[in-house]
Amino acid sequence: MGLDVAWAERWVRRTAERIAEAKGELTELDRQIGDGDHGENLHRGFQAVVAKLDESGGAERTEVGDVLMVVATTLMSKVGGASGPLYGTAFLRAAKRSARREVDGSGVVVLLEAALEGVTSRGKAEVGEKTMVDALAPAVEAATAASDAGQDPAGVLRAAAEAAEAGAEATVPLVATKGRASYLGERSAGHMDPGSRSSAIILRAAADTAQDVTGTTAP
Amino acid sequence: MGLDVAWAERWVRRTAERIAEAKGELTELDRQIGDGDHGENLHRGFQAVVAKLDESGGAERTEVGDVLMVVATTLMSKVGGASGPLYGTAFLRAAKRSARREVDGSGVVVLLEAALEGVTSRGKAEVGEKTMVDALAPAVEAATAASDAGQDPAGVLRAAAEAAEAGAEATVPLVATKGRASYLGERSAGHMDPGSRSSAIILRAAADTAQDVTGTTAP
Amino acid sequence: MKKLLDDPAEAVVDSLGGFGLAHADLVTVHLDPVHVTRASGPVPGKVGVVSGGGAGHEPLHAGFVGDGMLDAAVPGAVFTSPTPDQILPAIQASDSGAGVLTIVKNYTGDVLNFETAVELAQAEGLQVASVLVNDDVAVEDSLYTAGRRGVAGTVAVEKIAGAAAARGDSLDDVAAVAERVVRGVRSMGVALTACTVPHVGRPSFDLGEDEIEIGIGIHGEPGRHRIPMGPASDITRRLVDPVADDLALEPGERVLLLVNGMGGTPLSELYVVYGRARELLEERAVTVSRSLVGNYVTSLEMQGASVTVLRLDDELETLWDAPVHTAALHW
Amino acid sequence: MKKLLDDPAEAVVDSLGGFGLAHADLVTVHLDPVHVTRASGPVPGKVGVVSGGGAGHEPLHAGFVGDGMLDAAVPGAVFTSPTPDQILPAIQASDSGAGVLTIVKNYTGDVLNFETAVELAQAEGLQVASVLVNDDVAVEDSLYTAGRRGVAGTVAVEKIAGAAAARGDSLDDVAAVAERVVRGVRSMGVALTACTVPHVGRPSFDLGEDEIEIGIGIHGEPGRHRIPMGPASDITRRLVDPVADDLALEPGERVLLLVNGMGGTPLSELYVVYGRARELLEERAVTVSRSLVGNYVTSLEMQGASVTVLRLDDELETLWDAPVHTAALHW
Ligand SMILES: Nc1ncnc2c1ncn2[C@@H]1O[C@H](COP(=O)(O)OP(=O)(O)O)[C@@H](O)[C@H]1O
Ligand SMILES: Nc1ncnc2c1ncn2[C@@H]1O[C@H](COP(=O)(O)OP(=O)(O)O)[C@@H](O)[C@H]1O
Ligand SMILES: [Mg+2]
Ligand SMILES: [Mg+2]
Ligand SMILES: [Mg+2]
Ligand SMILES: [Mg+2]
Repeated sequence: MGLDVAWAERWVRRTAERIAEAKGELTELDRQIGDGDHGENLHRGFQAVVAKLDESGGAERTEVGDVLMVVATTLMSKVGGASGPLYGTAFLRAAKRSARREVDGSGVVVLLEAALEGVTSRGKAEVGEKTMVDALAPAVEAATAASDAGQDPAGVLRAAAEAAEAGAEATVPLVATKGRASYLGERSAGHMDPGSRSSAIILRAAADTAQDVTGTTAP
Repeated sequence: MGLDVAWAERWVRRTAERIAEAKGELTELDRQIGDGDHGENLHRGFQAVVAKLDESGGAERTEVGDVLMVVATTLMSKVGGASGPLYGTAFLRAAKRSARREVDGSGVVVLLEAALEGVTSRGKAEVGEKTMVDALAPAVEAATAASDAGQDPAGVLRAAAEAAEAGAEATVPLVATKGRASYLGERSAGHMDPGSRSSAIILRAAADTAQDVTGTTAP
Repeated sequence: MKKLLDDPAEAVVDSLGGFGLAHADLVTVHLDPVHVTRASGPVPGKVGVVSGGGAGHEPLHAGFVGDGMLDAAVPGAVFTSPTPDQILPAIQASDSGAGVLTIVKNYTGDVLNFETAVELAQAEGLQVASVLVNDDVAVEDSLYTAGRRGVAGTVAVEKIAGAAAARGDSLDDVAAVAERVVRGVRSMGVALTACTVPHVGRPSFDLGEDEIEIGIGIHGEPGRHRIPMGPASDITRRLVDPVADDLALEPGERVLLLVNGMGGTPLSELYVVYGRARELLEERAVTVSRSLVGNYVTSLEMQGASVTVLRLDDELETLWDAPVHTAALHW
Repeated sequence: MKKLLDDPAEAVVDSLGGFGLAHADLVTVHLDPVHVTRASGPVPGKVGVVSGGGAGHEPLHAGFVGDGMLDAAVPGAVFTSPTPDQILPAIQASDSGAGVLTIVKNYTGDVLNFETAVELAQAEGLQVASVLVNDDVAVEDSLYTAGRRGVAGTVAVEKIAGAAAARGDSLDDVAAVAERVVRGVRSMGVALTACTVPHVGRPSFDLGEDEIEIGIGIHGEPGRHRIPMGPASDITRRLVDPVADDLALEPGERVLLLVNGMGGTPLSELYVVYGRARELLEERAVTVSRSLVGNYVTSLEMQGASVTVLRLDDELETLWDAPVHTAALHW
């Protein structure tokens, strides 16, 4: 069973809730090696996304990409900072690659690949530079493997979320060479990158809502 | 036995030492109900007095008033704040009334009266307004009584010092109506006035040096 | 205590040294005794305007030496009024024959030391007048205090007296307009944190994490009362109301509104207070026709602000608008 | 956390509201989306100059909007770069047909958001050039960082680019002189205390009572290393030496020396640092021919300072001296 526009909207609303819960955690991570605004930035952005979804009603949105486009433009205009344009571009590219009514397992992979490509094309970060790329790149890899193994969309997203969470954890020992944390040099080691953590949260919300929607039980 | 210029110089040097020791205490008192500079102000002033005495040598000073005049002009030009002109005028008036080689018991009273009159003529404070007047006025009274009772200069000064110390203690419950502490209104009660405390220190130094010089033993 | 200083005992002189180098076109810094004069010397025929007081309130007063404001400033030790031997040469250097006005904040120490200096200058044959600034409504002007203190309203007195002198007014006229400013200006301040005098090394008072002091002066002395921290709107009301009430502002009047930082509060917060204060004045149908927002009369690194209101009329507006060219005020 | 604010989430807007009222003669504050333009609109034939970045650095950037400096400023949330939908109208409002220069501090967020806005403006047919300020020598400009940060040197870039635009230079020429300032300006900062972002409510880093951070940025981020507190002379040397070395200053050169406060340090201390910095430059036989001392590029209420040195020549001196008429810089 594929993922449709209803899933996309539930995903985004769930993300807004999860970011609201994690606001303090993200802020604290960013306080350690950045400027302490990542939680507030994303919270402001996703609250605005929810408001936009509420006010426009769902009638005119029929494709998964329609929802992701609202996310893209709203994050772009409400978040600011580094994460605003990066997530904005990620959702923009993902929206363009999901202009369809249903997304299956390999469609999820295409969507995630587009998102990752959006982030790297704007931010020029590679794996290992202690950024959200360190969550998103392994997520794409794991999603590809899960899809190749014939998993359904919920399974593919679960694999992606797990890999993103592991990827975020794995940023702890890294020395940042992109973004604000790079200013700290060696002192950036020993802390998790806030953007990799928020990426994992977003993907976990995607997996959880996919499971709710498709009724698949965890393996 | 009367008090001469040597006593005056020892008194002033002893005062400088005592003020140096009490600097922190005076500063703390002034921090409570003023602006926290009284210790530093007087320390700066009396260090300058000692420097002035050192540099000019004692040869040209023959009368008690000569030493007190050095104190007056130096305090006036080095202390600033409220206490600079007040103590400056006190020593100036005292200097003028002690233009002699020896000061006996009643001469001490004259000297102290002149000092008090200097303070009140400049500062317009009366007893009970929580200022140095609350130390100096009882000191003059006690000195007068001791002199009338036939005490020697050291005895007269000891009476003055004791009364000044008691007077300083007695400022604790008062509500200030002159000087910076008056800005606090009722909140000035419960703290000793720093100027009354420094007055007591100066008079105690006078009594102690008088005793050293005249060899009188405490009663 | 962490301060960008070398020897705390030399803080005032070290700071003045840097100030003199940075503004050599405007001022000359003299170190023995300490005072600051205009680099260009007294202006022939112009009344001299001199002020001074304890250091720690920078840019007051040295930052206001220059065309259209002060001819000389006399800084004492931190929070300690200067001595007559400093004030006298400042008066002398500012006299071009037309006389000198001294502007003194109403503190016992400043009053006594300036009084002595003025007497000495007069004894030399100089014409000297004095005006006492006492704008702080936190202190009642009664028999039971040393009188209201001089705080941020001093900037208005110095600016306007300086402008009157610059346009060629006589000593009597400069003194009269300065008196008029004093009668029309009131201030009230709040502290969020205490400040630390360098040679003391500890905060001037102890304030809880959720407390503020209302009615503070500019010497780190505690205020009139302590209240729990609240939103800027509430705090601003506690500053504006007593000021406006004391001035008995009537609907239709116009005023200068000065929101002054105590030294450690960011400019962004001062503008929040300014916006609130302006609303409150407008609720009284009072027009804010002139404004100044910034750190002008500070208390070292204290966090907090004060609100100053000056009743304006055409003449005072003209004098306020007149050109001024100093380190801290410039238009 | 004690701040003179109402709702922390509205801090930027509340502060801009007050700012707009206090300086209505100079600026117009727009709230949807947030940006600040010159009250008088674009000057016909003049290149527009626009800058922006996170709030919390006041008076940067809005305090520099006015004759001879910026045509518009775009403040983001505190320490967060503004978004393209804010930047675009600021660019549009500054264009009189002669094109617009955007001055961007080198942070990933600012770069990405300005890039997008500039693309959008160019798509509308506007001529837009950009210059990236990266004066902070605390950060190495290498493959292993996001490049040097833009800090207090931004004031010099904005002043001089604004002056070049005001004298009628073409967009290419304004961009070229701005680039020349960027190449010749370097800064280094120190924090004595952290700052507290309003919506965070806790200090941005934890610093012991006897420790300071050397090589801080202007966003409350920790510095390059932590050292014990010391006298101003030692601290100043740690700021001046890397700046002068990085610029490879030669004996006989002349420079602008800017000592910038981080927001919570009293002016008196900044002048102490200025005096020491000047001595150190003079030891290198470098002449300080222009100076600026004050709080210009701040980090909320942080205590600390930065030293900025700009290599000068006749043209840059002339442009620096050119009249400027803004809320925060005025001559
Ligand atoms: N060049 C980059 N490429 C990818 N991600 C980046 C890059 N720069 C920063 N990031 C991500 O952005 C996060 C910080 O976002 P945020 O705090 O919202 O913005 P800012 O750094 O402007 O304050 C970092 O944790 C990191 O994951
Ligand atoms: N009008 C006055 N008459 C007598 N003594 C006064 C008067 N005003 C202040 N004092 C004394 O001066 C003391 C404060 O001196 P000091 O701290 O050196 O000066 P300042 O108050 O200017 O900081 C007070 O404790 C008080 O005893
Ligand atoms: Mg951040
Ligand atoms: Mg005192
Ligand atoms: Mg004092
Ligand atoms: Mg940020």
